[in-house]
Formats: sequence, C-alpha cells, structure tokens
Amino acid sequence: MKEITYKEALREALSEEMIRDENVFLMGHDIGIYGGGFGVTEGLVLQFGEQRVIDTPISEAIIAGLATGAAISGLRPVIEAMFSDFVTLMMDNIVNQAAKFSFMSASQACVPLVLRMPAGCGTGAGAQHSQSLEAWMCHVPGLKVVFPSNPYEAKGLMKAAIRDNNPVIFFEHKLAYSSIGYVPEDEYVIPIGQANIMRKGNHITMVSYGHSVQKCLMAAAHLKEIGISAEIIDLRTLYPLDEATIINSVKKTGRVMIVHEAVKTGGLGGEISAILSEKAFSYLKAPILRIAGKDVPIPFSKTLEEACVPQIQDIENAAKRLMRR
Amino acid sequence: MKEITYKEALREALSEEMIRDENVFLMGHDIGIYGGGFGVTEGLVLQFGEQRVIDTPISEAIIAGLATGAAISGLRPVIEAMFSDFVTLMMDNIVNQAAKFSFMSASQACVPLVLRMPAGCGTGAGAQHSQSLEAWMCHVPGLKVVFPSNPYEAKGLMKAAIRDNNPVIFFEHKLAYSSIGYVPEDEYVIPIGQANIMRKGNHITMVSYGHSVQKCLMAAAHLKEIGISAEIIDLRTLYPLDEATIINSVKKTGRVMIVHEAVKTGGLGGEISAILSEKAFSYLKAPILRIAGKDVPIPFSKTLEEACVPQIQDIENAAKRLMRR
Amino acid sequence: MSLTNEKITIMYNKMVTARLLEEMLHEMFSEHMLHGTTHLGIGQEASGIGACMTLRDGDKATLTHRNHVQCIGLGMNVKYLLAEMFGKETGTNSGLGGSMHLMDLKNGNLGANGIVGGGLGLALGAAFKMHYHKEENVVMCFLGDGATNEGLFHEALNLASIKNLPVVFFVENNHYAVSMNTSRSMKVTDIGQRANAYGIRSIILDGNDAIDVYNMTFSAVQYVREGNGPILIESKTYRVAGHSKSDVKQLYRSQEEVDAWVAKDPIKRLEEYILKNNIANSEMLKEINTRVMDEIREAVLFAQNSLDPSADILNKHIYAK
Amino acid sequence: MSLTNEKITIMYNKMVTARLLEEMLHEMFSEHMLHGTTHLGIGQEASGIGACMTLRDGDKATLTHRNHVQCIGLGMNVKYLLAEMFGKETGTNSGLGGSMHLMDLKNGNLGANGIVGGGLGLALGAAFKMHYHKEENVVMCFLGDGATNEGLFHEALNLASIKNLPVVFFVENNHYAVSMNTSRSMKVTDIGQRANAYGIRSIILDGNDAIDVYNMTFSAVQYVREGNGPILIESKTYRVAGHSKSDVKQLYRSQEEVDAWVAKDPIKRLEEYILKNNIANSEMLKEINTRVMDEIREAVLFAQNSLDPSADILNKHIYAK
Ligand SMILES: Cc1ncc(C[n+]2csc(CCOP(=O)(O)OP(=O)(O)O)c2C)c(N)n1
Ligand SMILES: Cc1ncc(C[n+]2csc(CCOP(=O)(O)OP(=O)(O)O)c2C)c(N)n1
Ligand SMILES: [Mg+2]
Ligand SMILES: [Mg+2]
Repeated sequence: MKEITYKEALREALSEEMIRDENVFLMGHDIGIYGGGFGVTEGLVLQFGEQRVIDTPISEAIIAGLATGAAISGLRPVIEAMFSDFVTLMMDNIVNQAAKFSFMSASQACVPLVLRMPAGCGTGAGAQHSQSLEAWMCHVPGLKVVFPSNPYEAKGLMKAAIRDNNPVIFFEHKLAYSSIGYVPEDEYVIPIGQANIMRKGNHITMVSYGHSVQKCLMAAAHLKEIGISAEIIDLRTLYPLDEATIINSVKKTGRVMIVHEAVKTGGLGGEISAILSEKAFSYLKAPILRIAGKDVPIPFSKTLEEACVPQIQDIENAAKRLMRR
Repeated sequence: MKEITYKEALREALSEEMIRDENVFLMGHDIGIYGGGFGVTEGLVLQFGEQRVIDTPISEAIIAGLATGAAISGLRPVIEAMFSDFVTLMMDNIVNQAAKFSFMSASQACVPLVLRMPAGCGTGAGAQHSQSLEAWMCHVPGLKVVFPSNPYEAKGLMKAAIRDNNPVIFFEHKLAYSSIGYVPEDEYVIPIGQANIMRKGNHITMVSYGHSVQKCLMAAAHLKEIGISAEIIDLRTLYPLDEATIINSVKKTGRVMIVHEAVKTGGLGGEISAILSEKAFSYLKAPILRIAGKDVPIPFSKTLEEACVPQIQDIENAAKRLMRR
Repeated sequence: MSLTNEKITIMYNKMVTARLLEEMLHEMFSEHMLHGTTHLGIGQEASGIGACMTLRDGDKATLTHRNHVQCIGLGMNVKYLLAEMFGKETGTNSGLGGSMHLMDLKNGNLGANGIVGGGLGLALGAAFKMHYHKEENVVMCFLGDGATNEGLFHEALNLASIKNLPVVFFVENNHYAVSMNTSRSMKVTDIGQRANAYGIRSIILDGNDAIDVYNMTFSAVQYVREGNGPILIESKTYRVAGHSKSDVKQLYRSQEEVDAWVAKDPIKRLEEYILKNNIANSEMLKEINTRVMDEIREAVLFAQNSLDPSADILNKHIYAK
Repeated sequence: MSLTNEKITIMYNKMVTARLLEEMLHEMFSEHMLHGTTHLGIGQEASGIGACMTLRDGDKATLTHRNHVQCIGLGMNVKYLLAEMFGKETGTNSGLGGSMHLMDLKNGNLGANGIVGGGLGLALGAAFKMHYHKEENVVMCFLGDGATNEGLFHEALNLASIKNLPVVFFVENNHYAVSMNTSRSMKVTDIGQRANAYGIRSIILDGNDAIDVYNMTFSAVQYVREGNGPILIESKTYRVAGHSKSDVKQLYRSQEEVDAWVAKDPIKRLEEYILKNNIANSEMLKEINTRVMDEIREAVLFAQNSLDPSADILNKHIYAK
C-alpha cells in the first residue's frame, strides 16, 4: 500500500491503462502541457506524446462527438470536460449519440468512452462552475455513472471505466483532488455497479457518494460519541445502482438518510428513496430523509456557498432527528 | 365553452398573448409559413408578421441564447424546440444562462421566456425523437416546468407561462396535440404551481401529468367497475410541485402510484415518492409505486415502443397490486 | 479509379433502386402501412450515390436523416432496409432504429442520424481512428445545407482542420431545410465559402449530374486519402419530394420552382448520357428498371413476412458486455 | 465622436484604474485574501477600455470571464466591483456572482460570463430587442480568441448576419486560450477571416494601441448603428498575466514571448502618445496614478468593511415575482 492523492490515483489509472492498451487516448482542452484544469493529466503528454494526449480548442460538443465516433471505431477515448457544468455543451453527443448507439444499431457497435468531469462546489467558482449534475446522467439509459469518494476508488473505478465497453460518465469532486488515501501497489479494478460499506453500523444507514461520503464519515465519528451508530454506504456507482447493498443495510437499521451535494429536487436521493419505498417499505422505522443541496444556484460568497450544501453538522443533526422518529 | 384541440388551445394562447402584449414574439425553425413541426403555430405568421413569428436556421443553441438575452432586455420570447430531444443542444443557454441569470445578478434582470417542446413517444420516431426529459429540467433551480394534459390546461398554462417573469419550460405531448377538450370562451389563466384533482376517489391516489393522465383516467374508469376508486392528480406544473394537493390526497387514500412516461430511474416519480416518504410517511398503507417508462432508449418498432411506456393495462394492474398490499 | 462503363451502369442501377424504393415507400406511407416518418431523397440520387461510389474498402460514411439514397450507395440490401422500416427483427437494426437510424457497419455505413448534424462527431471520430492507426482510409460525412448552421459543424470543421483528419464533408445542398430556403438561412451564396474559415479547401459541384459528382468527389477523396486533411464538397441539388411525410402543403415553395428542378432529374440525365455514349441501349435500361422493381417487390414481401422483434430484445442492446 | 483630449485623458485614467486594480487583485489572491479565482486582463487595457468608450447611452455590452478591464471601461464603480470580489452584500451582485459574473445593468453591462462564449446569446438577444423596437443602439459582444472555436459563435454570427442585428463582435485575440496558442487552435491566421463565412465585415486592429482601438472601433460601431448589421473586430493583443490564479508554471509559453509583448505595453504607449501630443504632462499623469491608487485603496477598505450577505438572500433572487 502507498499513500497518494485522489488526483494522483486518477493519473496512475490513466497512465497504467494507456500502457496496457494503445487504443486508450485522452482528449480535452489544456490536458497536455497544462495538465488539465485540476492537474490530473500533468506529465502524461510527456509520457505518451501529443498523439495520445490531445489538446483541443474550446469545442466541448465536438470533443464528445469525436470520442463517440472513435469509440465506435475501436478506440477507447477518455475525454475531459474542464468543469462538469460544461457538459451542457456535450449533452447532445452524449445523450443522443453515445448513450443510444449500441441500442439503436442493435449492437453493431459499442461505445467504450469515458467522460471525466470535475464536479461540485466549494471553490468559490460561482453558479456556472459548481454544479453537481449526476442525476441527469442517471436518467439516460445507455450511460453508466460513477463517482469515487477517495483515492482508492478513484483509481479502481477509473480502470474499470476505461475497460468498460459502454459510455461511462466519471465524476470527480474538486475538493477531493488533494485528499490522500491508501492505494494498493498491485493492480486492482473496482467493478462498476458495486457499492461499498465504508463503515459498519446498526442504528441508521447513510447512503452517499462522492465527496459527501467524507462528510458522512466525520459526522458518524461524532455521532458515535453520543451513541448513534451509523452505517455508511458509499455508492461509488450511481448507475446502475447497487440496490441490494442499500436494501440489506436498511433491513438492518430501519432508518436511512441519503446525503448528496446535488440540488435536492430531482436529485439521486429521490430515486434511492423511491427504490426503498418500493422494496424495503416494511423495514422502515422512520421516514427516509434526504440531506441534499438547496434548490438554488451556487452563490459566490463563501458563507453562502457553504450554506447551500450539506455540511457535517447538517448530517449530524439529521441523524439525530432520524433517531427520534 | 367550446371544443378545440390541444394544438388549437396552444395557438389561441399564443395569439391572445401576442395581441395583449407586443413584447411577446415567437422564434424557432419552421414556425412561420410551415406552422411548426406539429402545426401549433400555423397561421400565426400571417396574423403577426415575420417580425414577431421568426423562422431561424437550425441553430438550437443560439435560439435559446438569443431568447435569454431578449428576455433580459424586456421582451417575452416564446421559443420552440422542434422536438424536446433537441433541448440537449440548448442546455447551456437554458441551464447556465437563463436559469441562473436572475440569481447571479441579484435580480438586476429577470428572464421571462417560454421554451415550448413536443415530448414523448408513440409516433414511431425512434430513440432521438421520443424522449421525456422533464426530470432534467426540474433539477435546475431557476426554471419552472409545466406539462399540460389537455386543451384546457394547455391554453391556461401557456398564458400563465408567457406572463411569468421566469424561464418556463413548457412540455407538450405529441399524442395530445389532436386531442379535443372544452375550453372557456372567456379569458382564463391557470396559475403555475397548482395541481388539479382530475377525478375524485378514495382508494388510491394516482399522481400523473401530461399525456399519461389520459391513460390514468381510462384505467380509473375500468377500475371503478371492479370497485376500486382512484383519485387522479394531474400535476400540471412539475416545478414547483404542488406538494399539498398530493399529500392531502394520500392522507385520504393511503395508497399512491405515480405514473409517467419518462424513464423510471431518475424520473420525477422518485422525487414525488421521496417527498411523500418525508411528509406523509405515517399515512402510507402500502409501498409507493412508480409506473414509469422502462430504462431503455425508445425503440422504433411499434410493439416495442408501446412496451416501453406505461399503458392503460399496466396502470390497472398496478392499481390492483397496490390494493392487495 | 476512373469511371468505367461498368461502374456507370452500376451507378445507374443504384440510382434507379433508390428512386423506385422511395416511390414505393411514399406509397406505403400514404396508405399508412408504415409507422413513423421518412425523408425521401427523390431528386438527389446522383449526389448520394455518386459520392458513395467513390469510397473503397475500409472507408466509412455517416448519413443524414435523408439517407435511403446514401444507404443504397453504400450497398445496403433493400430487403433489410425495408424490414427495418417495417420495424421487423430482420431489419438492419433489428427494428430498433427505423428510417432515421439505418445502419450497416459492415458496409462502412456508420448510420443515419435523427439529429441534424449528428453524424459530424461520429465522422470525426472514425477519421481520428484512421489517423491514429495510420490507415489510408477516409470518412464521408454527409450533411444537409441546414446542418451547416449547427454549431457542431463549426467545431467539427475546425477540429478536423487542425488535426488533419481524413474527412470529406459532403454537403447535399438541396436548397431547403424543411421550409427554409438557403437564401434565408445564410448570407453567403455558397456553402463552400464556409470552408475558408477553417483553412479547408472546398469544391462546388452540380449534384444532379452523376458523372460530375463521381469524378469530382473521387479526386476530393483522393486528396483526403493522401493525407492533405479534410475537404468540403457542396453538391447543389434539390429535394423534389416534401421534407417528410408530414410536409403536404409545401407553401414555402412554388410549383414552378419544383418543376424547373424536375426537369434536371438526375436519373433522366444519366440515362441520356448512357445512351449518348453507347454505354447501354434503352432496352437494357428498361431491363434494369424491371429487375430492380422486382427486387423491391420481393423485398417488401420479405419485410412484411418477417417477424416483429420480441420484447426481450429490449434489454439486449442497451449495454455492451 | 472624435477623440478629444479630454476623452484621451479619461481613457488613460480608466486604463490605469484597471491596471492598478488588477495588480491589487493579484496581490490579494496571492495572499489568499479572496475566495474563488480570477482572470486578469493586464496588457489588454487598451482593447477593453478603448472599445467600451465608443459606446453611448442605451448601448449594451456582454463581457467575458476576463472582464475587469471591460467593467471599468463601462463605468463600474471599483468599490462595488471589489465588494463583489470579496463576496459582500454591497457588491454589484450582492455577493452572489463573484469575479466571473460581475454585472452592472444600469451601465449597460449585461454581465461577465463564466461560460466561454456564454455572452453570445445575451448579446444577440439584447440586439434583437433594439432591432425589434427600432432603437438606434448597439451591443458590444466581447469574446476571447478561444471563444471563437465554440459552436455558439458560428450560430450567433450566422443568425446576427441574417437578421441584421446591431452587434459588434469584439474579439480580444490575446493569442491564448489557457495554454493553447491560436496557431494550434485554428488554421486561419486572422480570426477576422471567420466573419467572411457569414457575409459579415471584419476589422483587424492593434489591440495595444488605445488610440487605434478607439478610432477603428468607433467607426465600426457607427456602421452597426446605422443599420448595416453586425461587424467583427479582431483586436490583437496579449495576456501578460497567467490565465487565472492557478496558472503558475506557464510552460506553454516562453519568457521571451512575454517580454516582447510587455515592451508593447498599452499604458506606456498611451503615456508616450499623451506626452508627445502635449495632452498632459508627466506631472499630471503621475497625479492620475496617485489618485487612482487612493481610490482603489479606499475601495478595498469599503469592500473589507462591508457585510457578508445573510442567508435569506438566497431565496430572494432565484425567481422574479
Ligand atoms: C438537431 C435537430 N434539429 C432539428 C431537427 C428537425 N429536422 C429534421 S430534418 C431538418 C431539416 C434539415 O435540413 P438539411 O440539413 O438541409 O437536410 P435536408 O432535410 O434538406 O436533407 C430539421 C430541421 C432535427 N432532426 N435535429
Ligand atoms: C464553455 C467553457 N469551456 C471551458 C471553460 C474554461 N475556460 C475558462 S477561460 C478559458 C479560455 C478562454 O480563452 P479565450 O476565449 O481566448 O479568452 P482568454 O482567457 O484568453 O481571455 C477556458 C477554456 C469555460 N469557462 N467555459
Ligand atoms: Mg437541405
Ligand atoms: Mg484568449
């Protein structure tokens, strides 16, 4: 085991997969000598050359389009949107082309592409650079969606995403990039579609993903001191959802809260809540709670920005409320 | 009262509002002499001239962009995406500009625009022309979202949408266009944010919107024959949701199913289910059911296309299941 | 490869196939025998087929919503084409695609597209792969005049230009995007001019003259194949049929305008050329027409007698293993 | 309106304001006094300010992410600008916007934009309204060179052209989009060439020469104001500062290149012009610099002493009544 950052973990995955398979290439703006908006691809152009680490003009739509066509043709593109907010410019190529190609063609071709996107708020970048749009992607059959919460997951999921024969939307949280964690020295892959129980507990189940998992872990540590034992499920993959892991935990605890930074209305919390209502209704001892982002564009002011998404204290308070029901 | 089609109802609303307020104008491709992809704007260019009924090249993104800028400047654009599937090309201007403008500018300007979009499947148009993407829109603070189910609502909601000072995403169902219904002779407006109880009932609550409401009504008529009394709530507005009307009904019936054509995962059904879990948990006598589109791109084949979205029989079956719990 | 007599005859055969097929489709839609909608290329046969015939093994093409002519040009079997339009499991796409998504990868056909300009990304990607693996192939990216007003067109031409990708942007300028004449959708008179903005060469040709289309496209393909980067071809032609099955009134154009273009019918013109140059006599041409008609009738029967896809096909194709 | 001495002095004053403000911002970011990020326009003052000064009452402008210079050009008060960058309730956007969204509608400032090219739609819409109500105003749409590679640029120029909208597309070509030099992002040498694809006139000017920027932009604005439709101006300049606060290494360019452009500093050049033409003496210029610096220091204090917005502001601005 070694300790590396989330950013380094991603870079290792990219580099290892590029070595393993010459059909893997990277494309995006400023991913070459600049190293990407958040430094994930730093150094890769020196290692693999400009033929495989490809800078493009600011043309998000065609980056996604070209990647789709390249994937259909047998390559394995990994593209980057500098901020996940700019996926708005890629939606047609991702949703109407990449996601549907295998289906519409009755499997004449598949689309092994990965779209990497830094998401989330907390950097004071304002409303157009701070969104969490993963719920959109989970509503598009044909896509897979992953969102690692720590370096170990970042590396293992990225390798799985690159090897997957389908378009995988890969969210990365900006605040996670410099977080540190243990990662095996040996090669490993984390299968897409499997959640992970990050912490065992008996009283309540916290379902979360991405950076919010870290907040749940801290909240759980505090809650333990007052005798509340929280089980934390890190979804890792948002689509397809690992329903079994969630349901099994809820069967045990009977109390569940879903925590995410994305805006509450229309967020993934609703989906998970609905699944539990459908499939674990009789085990529920209390209403399912969603602790999610406020229904508001992300403001610039630091204090307001923090007020818009769940903080550790909010998670603790919610857990206490949940225990009282 | 008079009997007109959904399409005519929309046209009347557009025409009346254009007469009332010279700042209202229409823009889109082929909305002029061609009358729009589904004929909604037929004749309007003759009535109002090419200055106010404006054909554009096939450039969806800038149509949405121009509309945002015009709205900020005091006009009231009503734009059309020929199919709601093409909103993928408008997402940046709608989500990152229109929806956030009022907020980011601290109300220096508002964005009174209406985006009209024919949605849904049933016409054999294939995967890229048949989607129901309303859930995306409900996940974007700053937008309002409406989806009328019949001519009366189409007219009343369109007038409200045009008068609203915010961006309103206005879904129209392709299969509804030629449906007929009663509409008052006198002017009326249906406030955004109010659901309507389309049918009173005691045993189960069906929450639906758009064309699916019609299917619920037919299913309810059949269910009545076997002694099941269904209350049908037509949401009309999808954001902001009229939670009170839903919750009150569920308090009465204790059994609820949500019916929509959009893909189940990430659809609005999850949101409504979650709200009910949060706010009406103790009234629920049975698990909340979602009867929704399959998680699949819409296929071309007619039989398969029908198999992908809830049909009357599916709704009936679900209601019976719900009664047995 | 120069245009041999044999090739001209094949070209004629394909053009007739497309025409008779589409006339049949038109009839079947009028009689509500088919679900969905369709976009006919009647009048554009020289463009689509002349262009496709310049391609060789390993080359690829992305098609538009108005794709039957292009499909035939690339060698799609009419049986499977029709079966797809009937939504049958024997169709090219097993009934999942329909008219706007006809695809036939083994013939280099990367699929028609329901999104105007939607083929641009696919074309660039396929060309990128050729470039990446140093293959001497090209991608023909079919576009309508209307598609050149989409933002993606701009991004695609610029990117193809700077990355030197082997793409032939073949614009079928049929003068209309649904109801909008090109004179209303752009201020430049030739779409070819747009290529200058990217440092891309362009060629403008008479899209109703099959011989011209073939020869000029052939040298353009050659240019691209030799590694000179992309090229844009503007093929001036005309959509004689309505935009789609819903386009009945056609208030946006005059009958005179249509008639003037009907007079330039590409099939008639090729016939005249063939007869004048003694490539075939009128007997032989008639025979071709008869044989093609028989084939199409047979294909209709094949399609009608095929089975509907069963529901379990739905989950089979959403995700690849 | 020709460039009076008074106007030249105002221009100088504004350019100095922008420069000193940004140097201050740079310092404050280095000391982590500010949240978020910022994009400095140091070296581009002649472009942004020269262009804005050609506008008159009722005219509008859409700004880029690199907007401080443009904001000052349009008359934004430094106090409120700084308060916004400190996220305070006294800021132009009440602390909701931040650096990339500075907006000041009463001065015709339709807002900076965090989306590259995001101002294009806003500009067209504002111009459309002028056209709709037959007002004799124009919109100046600021863009970077990088923004001209976005699809929206293509759609916007085409639509503005065919609808004859009063937009001046003012491209600040500072030769880089983050790390990408324009020679790598496009094959044409001048962005001005791109206007031809839409039948739009273009002007290329020396963006580091304030006098030139003003005069040529002024006549372009005049041309647009007279109803001739849009125009594109390419102002060749250079970004001396890093792309944003995160751009530290700058491996994508050489120090020699930067130095060569620093030698063409627009403020120095305007100073020389002013002195040579006896518009002011060096005492007077020094005085301006001192006064501006005082103003900025005061503005910083104002910003720092302002209150954070309270949480109830959040729900106030999402929807208009
Ligand atoms: C993105 C998108 N916008 C609009 C449409 C609706 N539509 C289908 S075909 C068409 C016209 C296309 O014109 P052109 O590119 O000239 O092709 P043509 O139909 O003339 O062959 C339009 C607007 C679409 N399918 N996709
Ligand atoms: C749509 C979009 N893509 C990417 C970015 C990230 N980004 C911010 S500024 C910038 C470079 C813009 O270059 P240019 O238009 O030349 O303006 P400059 O920074 O040189 O002033 C990029 C890529 C963005 N903000 N928006
Ligand atoms: Mg056309
Ligand atoms: Mg630049």
